[in-house]
Amino acid sequence: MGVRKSDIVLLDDKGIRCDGRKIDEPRHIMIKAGVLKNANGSAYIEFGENKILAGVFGPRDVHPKHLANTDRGILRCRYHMQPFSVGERKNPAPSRREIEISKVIKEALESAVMLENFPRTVVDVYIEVLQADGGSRCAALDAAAVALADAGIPMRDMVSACAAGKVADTIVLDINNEEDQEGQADMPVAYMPNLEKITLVQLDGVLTAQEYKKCLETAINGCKIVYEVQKKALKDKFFGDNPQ
Amino acid sequence: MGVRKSDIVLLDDKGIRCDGRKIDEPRHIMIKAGVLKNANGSAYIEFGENKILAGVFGPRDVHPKHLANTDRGILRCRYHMQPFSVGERKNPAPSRREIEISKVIKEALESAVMLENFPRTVVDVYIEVLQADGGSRCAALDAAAVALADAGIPMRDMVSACAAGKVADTIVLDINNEEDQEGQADMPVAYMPNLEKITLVQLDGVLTAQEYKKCLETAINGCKIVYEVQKKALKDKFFGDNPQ
Amino acid sequence: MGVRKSDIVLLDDKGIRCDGRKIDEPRHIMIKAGVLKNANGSAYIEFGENKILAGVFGPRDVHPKHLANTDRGILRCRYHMQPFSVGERKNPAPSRREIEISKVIKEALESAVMLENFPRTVVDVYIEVLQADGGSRCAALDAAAVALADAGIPMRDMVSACAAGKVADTIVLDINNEEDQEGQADMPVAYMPNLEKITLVQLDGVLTAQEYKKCLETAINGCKIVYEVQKKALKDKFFGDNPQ
Amino acid sequence: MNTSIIDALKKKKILALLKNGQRIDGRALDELRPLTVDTGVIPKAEGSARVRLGDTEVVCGVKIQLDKPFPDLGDRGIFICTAEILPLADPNAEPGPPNEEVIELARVVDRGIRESHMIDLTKLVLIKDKSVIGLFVDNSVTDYDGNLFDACSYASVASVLSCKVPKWELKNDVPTLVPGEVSDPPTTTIPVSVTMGKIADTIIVDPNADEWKCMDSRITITTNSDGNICAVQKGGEDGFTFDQLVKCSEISISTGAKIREILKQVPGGNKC
Amino acid sequence: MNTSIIDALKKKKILALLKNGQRIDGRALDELRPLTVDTGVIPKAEGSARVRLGDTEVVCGVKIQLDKPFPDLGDRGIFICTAEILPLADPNAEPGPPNEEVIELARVVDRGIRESHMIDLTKLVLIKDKSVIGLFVDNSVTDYDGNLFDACSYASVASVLSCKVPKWELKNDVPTLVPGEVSDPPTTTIPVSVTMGKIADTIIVDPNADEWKCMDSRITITTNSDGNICAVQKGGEDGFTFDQLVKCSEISISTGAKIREILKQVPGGNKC
Amino acid sequence: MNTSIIDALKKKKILALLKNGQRIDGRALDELRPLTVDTGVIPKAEGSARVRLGDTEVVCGVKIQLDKPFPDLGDRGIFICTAEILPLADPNAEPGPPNEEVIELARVVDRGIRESHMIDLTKLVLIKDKSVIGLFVDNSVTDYDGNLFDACSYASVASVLSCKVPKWELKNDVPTLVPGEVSDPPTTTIPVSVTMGKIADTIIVDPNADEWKCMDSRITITTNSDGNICAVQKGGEDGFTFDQLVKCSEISISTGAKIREILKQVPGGNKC
Repeated sequence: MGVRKSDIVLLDDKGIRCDGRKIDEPRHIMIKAGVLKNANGSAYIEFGENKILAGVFGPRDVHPKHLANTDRGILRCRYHMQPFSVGERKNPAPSRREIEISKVIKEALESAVMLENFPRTVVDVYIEVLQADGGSRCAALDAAAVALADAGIPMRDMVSACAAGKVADTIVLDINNEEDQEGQADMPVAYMPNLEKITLVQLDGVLTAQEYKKCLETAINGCKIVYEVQKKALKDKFFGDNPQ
Repeated sequence: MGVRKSDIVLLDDKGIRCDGRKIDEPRHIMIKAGVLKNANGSAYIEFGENKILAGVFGPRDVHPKHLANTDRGILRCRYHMQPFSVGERKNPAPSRREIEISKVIKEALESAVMLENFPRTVVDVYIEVLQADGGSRCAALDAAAVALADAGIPMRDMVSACAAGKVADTIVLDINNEEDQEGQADMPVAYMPNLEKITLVQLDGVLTAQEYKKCLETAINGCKIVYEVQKKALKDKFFGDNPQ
Repeated sequence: MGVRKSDIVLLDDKGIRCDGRKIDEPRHIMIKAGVLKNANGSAYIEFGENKILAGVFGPRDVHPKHLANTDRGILRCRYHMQPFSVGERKNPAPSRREIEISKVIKEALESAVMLENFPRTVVDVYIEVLQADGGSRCAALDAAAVALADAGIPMRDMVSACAAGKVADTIVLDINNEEDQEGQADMPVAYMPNLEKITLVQLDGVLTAQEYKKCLETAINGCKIVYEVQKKALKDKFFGDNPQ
Repeated sequence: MNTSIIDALKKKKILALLKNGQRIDGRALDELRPLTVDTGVIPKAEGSARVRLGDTEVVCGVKIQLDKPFPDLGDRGIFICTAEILPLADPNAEPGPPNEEVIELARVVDRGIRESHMIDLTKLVLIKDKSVIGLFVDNSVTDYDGNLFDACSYASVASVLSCKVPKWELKNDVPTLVPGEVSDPPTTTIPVSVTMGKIADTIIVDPNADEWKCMDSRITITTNSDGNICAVQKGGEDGFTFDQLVKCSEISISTGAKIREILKQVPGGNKC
Repeated sequence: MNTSIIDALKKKKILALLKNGQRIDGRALDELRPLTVDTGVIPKAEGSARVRLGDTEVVCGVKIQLDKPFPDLGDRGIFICTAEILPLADPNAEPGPPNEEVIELARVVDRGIRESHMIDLTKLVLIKDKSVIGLFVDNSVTDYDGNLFDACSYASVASVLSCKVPKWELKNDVPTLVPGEVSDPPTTTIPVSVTMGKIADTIIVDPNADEWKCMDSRITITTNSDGNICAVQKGGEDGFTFDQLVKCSEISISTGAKIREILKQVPGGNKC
Repeated sequence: MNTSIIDALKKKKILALLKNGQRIDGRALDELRPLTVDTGVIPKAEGSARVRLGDTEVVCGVKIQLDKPFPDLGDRGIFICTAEILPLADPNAEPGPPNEEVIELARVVDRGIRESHMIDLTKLVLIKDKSVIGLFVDNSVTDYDGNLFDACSYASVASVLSCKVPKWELKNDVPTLVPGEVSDPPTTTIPVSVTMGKIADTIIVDPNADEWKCMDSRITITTNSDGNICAVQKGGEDGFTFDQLVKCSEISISTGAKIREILKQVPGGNKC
């Protein structure tokens, strides 16, 4: 966090952030479920400038077979950025960062999916970042959870993700790219809103013990806002008139 | 095509090309069958400055087994250039160009080989370019087809390959390296001379609809010339006194 | 050998080498057996500035299974250098040099291990160079042989390794890093001291036929010195009071 | 197993219909599926497009960066076109390095644009032999229903036509970005690829996924704005007769002209 | 088979003990295993340490070299931290490229140090945008008994604290090594990671290998010398409640302070 | 299965014959198979050779290019020798990255030449520390019948002896190719490797493929034009006695001298 400094006013004296948002206000979020024909379930999210597609296949047979588990299904997850999704063209081979994010997203979703219902099978979650902005792992998770539900995979709870952070010595919700570059801390959080469990939390940057608590609380509030958008996306898909 | 320009006269006013050939004249072609001891069939071709070795193994068991087809045999093909075969030393790992050429050569040979006669097996065609010149994929195909016949693999027809192209606004047979660098179009063609079918055709460079037809016809004529050389190579091997 | 020249006096007029040793004197050697908890057998060696750890697993099941041999066990060996073990940070991926050394070490140990006693299994020998100095392959072998014995693997004989070389026109025992850089020849040798068989010998640098014999004899004498240190390490482990 | 039985039944039906000149989705033999082209879908990329061709969907982005020229080609900029089938596009796609099919796809799309001289690369040189502008055109297939050659080709062409080239100025011989200033790409023609399949000696345009599985062979012919042919790629196991190849070239010229009208609607498309 | 039966029995025992607040090796819930830190174990490296945490052992070496800065970060040196589980450390470890677990391990250890700003990278610049000093911190796990996050973190911190930075001088604008001259690294704080496992809603500190296999989830929280939190990484399948996460942060602050006293004993450790 | 029964029978026969000092192909124990060396077979390469050693065949090419020197070796040119077993050479060869056998093969061939100081690399420097001439010697095995060490070694030596080094001149401190001008390579000696196998304590020279499979161990000893030993590599599972190693060195010196006469016939071979 905070390796680059510039003249941007991250928070003005009226509590307004560099992109016009209030301290506890997330960026614009739009989710659409069922956007792909081949995937068993899918979702597209725009979260700030993030544009992310998630597709789910399964439960299906595991290849190679030795990875299968006789007691329960397994979840696999791939978070992947398109070459054109970032400022400098990205090499399409998965980076160490993408491999780590794939792993934490998988672990954030695992306890929500009722894997015990379909032993010996796999559910594959493929996340493709078309355009990246601050908070892409949370946005990716939000789309992936909706895609799982869209695929009809039995779930214990939704998983909703949103980051909070510290900017100009203040805890704020959902930090954007500029705030990430020049801010003091970024804490992505994933939350099961009904089971009230945090399934992903990371932190980069320095927080006091008090700020840490505040940051967690702020992020959880953000997750609850996201949850409403996720529910709406699924309702629109299954009950709404949803001309594509 | 045509990215480099120089002072070479590609076609003089008597219709003679930069290497002294006439418009419809191929370069020197020499093919020898049965040149390797280990391979089940083999051939060596010199086609202009191309020097290419082809070796065939099979029909034999498929590894890994899941690639086998219960209905028919499969054909695999590898076109590979030696590090010393070109001007600048080539990395020995297969390039994307080599992978694509391997694929189009395989597809040019597949319908000639009676794969339905040996289900569950594979025929491996290995092509090694010792020295590369213009038209190496056609020369490679010519050697590979002779090597298949030398291996005694049942074939519906020979496959004969030769390119035509456009140089100095004229359609000519079998363009060489200089003509490839500075010419206007290159069209490699593979042809089954008895079944009268074109099993490979590619084009780089711009042709009118009329020129396209003319180019195809010219290339097919070249394939027929190559066919005679292929037949002679096999005759020399099986009936001739052929002191190596 | 001998690509760099400097002002170092490799051998003074009293027959003393650049690090104070006599012609037939090895560097300081210390071996400790049983230093790892997870490995079935292990050893740590300091040989000059070399610091090397060896760990052995097995006999155990072979993965992948098609590598198993129904007649006898197989031995696998990996010689690997830590990134920080040499002057310039080393890429942790195995280099071609490491792959070759792994192979010659494996072949130096194979005839000492009674592989016929445990068909279908594998013994894995992992060697990790923590700090490298001249003669690291011999030191690695010495540790690996002790680790095999520590694992209780039945052995026909110990394997003891030491290099000899040519420095300032003289055959000397156990050449160090400076002597390797500026000397005239380096000959690593591995020896089964009771069976009197040489199981590894390599040579870089020029020797006359006489020097070659002398060099072999000198190295074998070194191996016998090493053998005593290896025996002591195993005795200390199994019989000694050996407070770690 | 089930899949292959369904496949066999579907193939039988496709063949039966084709005997009467009919296709499984009701199209005429030389009829393209509905084609929609949206540009500017990735605002952070210098150019972008989403193309739907029936149920095949591709997102393409152009990144434009400073680069060194290739050796011996110091007097022209760089154009590189890639393609990837994302694993969410197809239950059979696997994450990982591209297989030979995907490599061929990328190279054919690249060559169709390159050989048409669509982009005048000599206009992308900042310092000869040292510093040039590179256009990196990456196609990501997001939904698969056959004929990726054409879908990726149209997406690439639309992305290039509509891209904006940043401006670099030489300051003390160092190329330096001039923020905010952009220009149109140096485009000269609109290449249009038309892919045809051959099933039991019938030629069909724009095969969908079901037809793709049944094809004996295929051919992709690319034409430029003059109606000339600038690239050909034959694929598949079976051969073509000479007459079939002539017929395919005629279909490509006529169908390509119609598709070119759609691509001309794209920002920057009316120039060529 | 046998292994998994033994594992199941061991898990049963661990769970039964934890119900009474007891651990399988007799430790208190928030008690670290014995920690020993030896530095200078690899004299040829610019810094090094061997750390034993219970039966987990890590050797870490720091190599310090001239390098080019990352683009856009031309005003700071380079710090890269890696981790590898050597195949002799664990019967289940495989030689070869790192899997996702090892990649996460390396990245978490790296971030804990990076985000604490332990090393003032701005002090490692020789020529802005061109030439900087790089610290390459490589962790090699030599014996495995769980909780590699903390063992590698302590080894890295001890290696960096005790390393000596060679001196480069500019001669005709070329950075040139000054043999024999070294300086202390520009360290500012001592980050300490504390990894906690959650088994059946009980939080335990520093899980050993047996406990690691039984954990429902885990969290690594790193604090700096001010007692502030500078990095967090949650792992494992299950979630945490808000209260559990607050409790974990308190444990990390208090336990981290004790561990920091051990690390301060390292040469160079008293500075921070 | 069948293969291994045939192999077992053949091994039995080879062992029985060797008891009487006879070999399966009728050679004497220290007799090389027929060796033919043709140079200039790849005219586009700066040097090349095709070597047949019995039914083993290797094609070798030398490419000579400008390159940067290795760090710390700025006062000498570059020599790199590789080897590859082409998949058409052997039904058991697999395309793909080299396995440990092929890596050893390439490194042993490289070392034999390098350690003999055959090429005076100090004569290949254009600008110290910056620009040197590199010789890249690539061996491609086209037919396999055992003893690739010697076949590749002879092919490499013949290619190097007969190669022509292009001329580069410094123009404004930039190395620039002078077209048409070439010179002989700076060779000083002719290294000759002799590979011997040990089967049931009998030493045989130049083992063919059948003998190769039966060997208990092998040794490759390379000598230079002075008859001195410049490289040794022992391989295979079994050990050698001291006396066997001395005997092998004597065989290598005497047999190597004969082979050197053949290599001297190569263009450029009479110089050394």
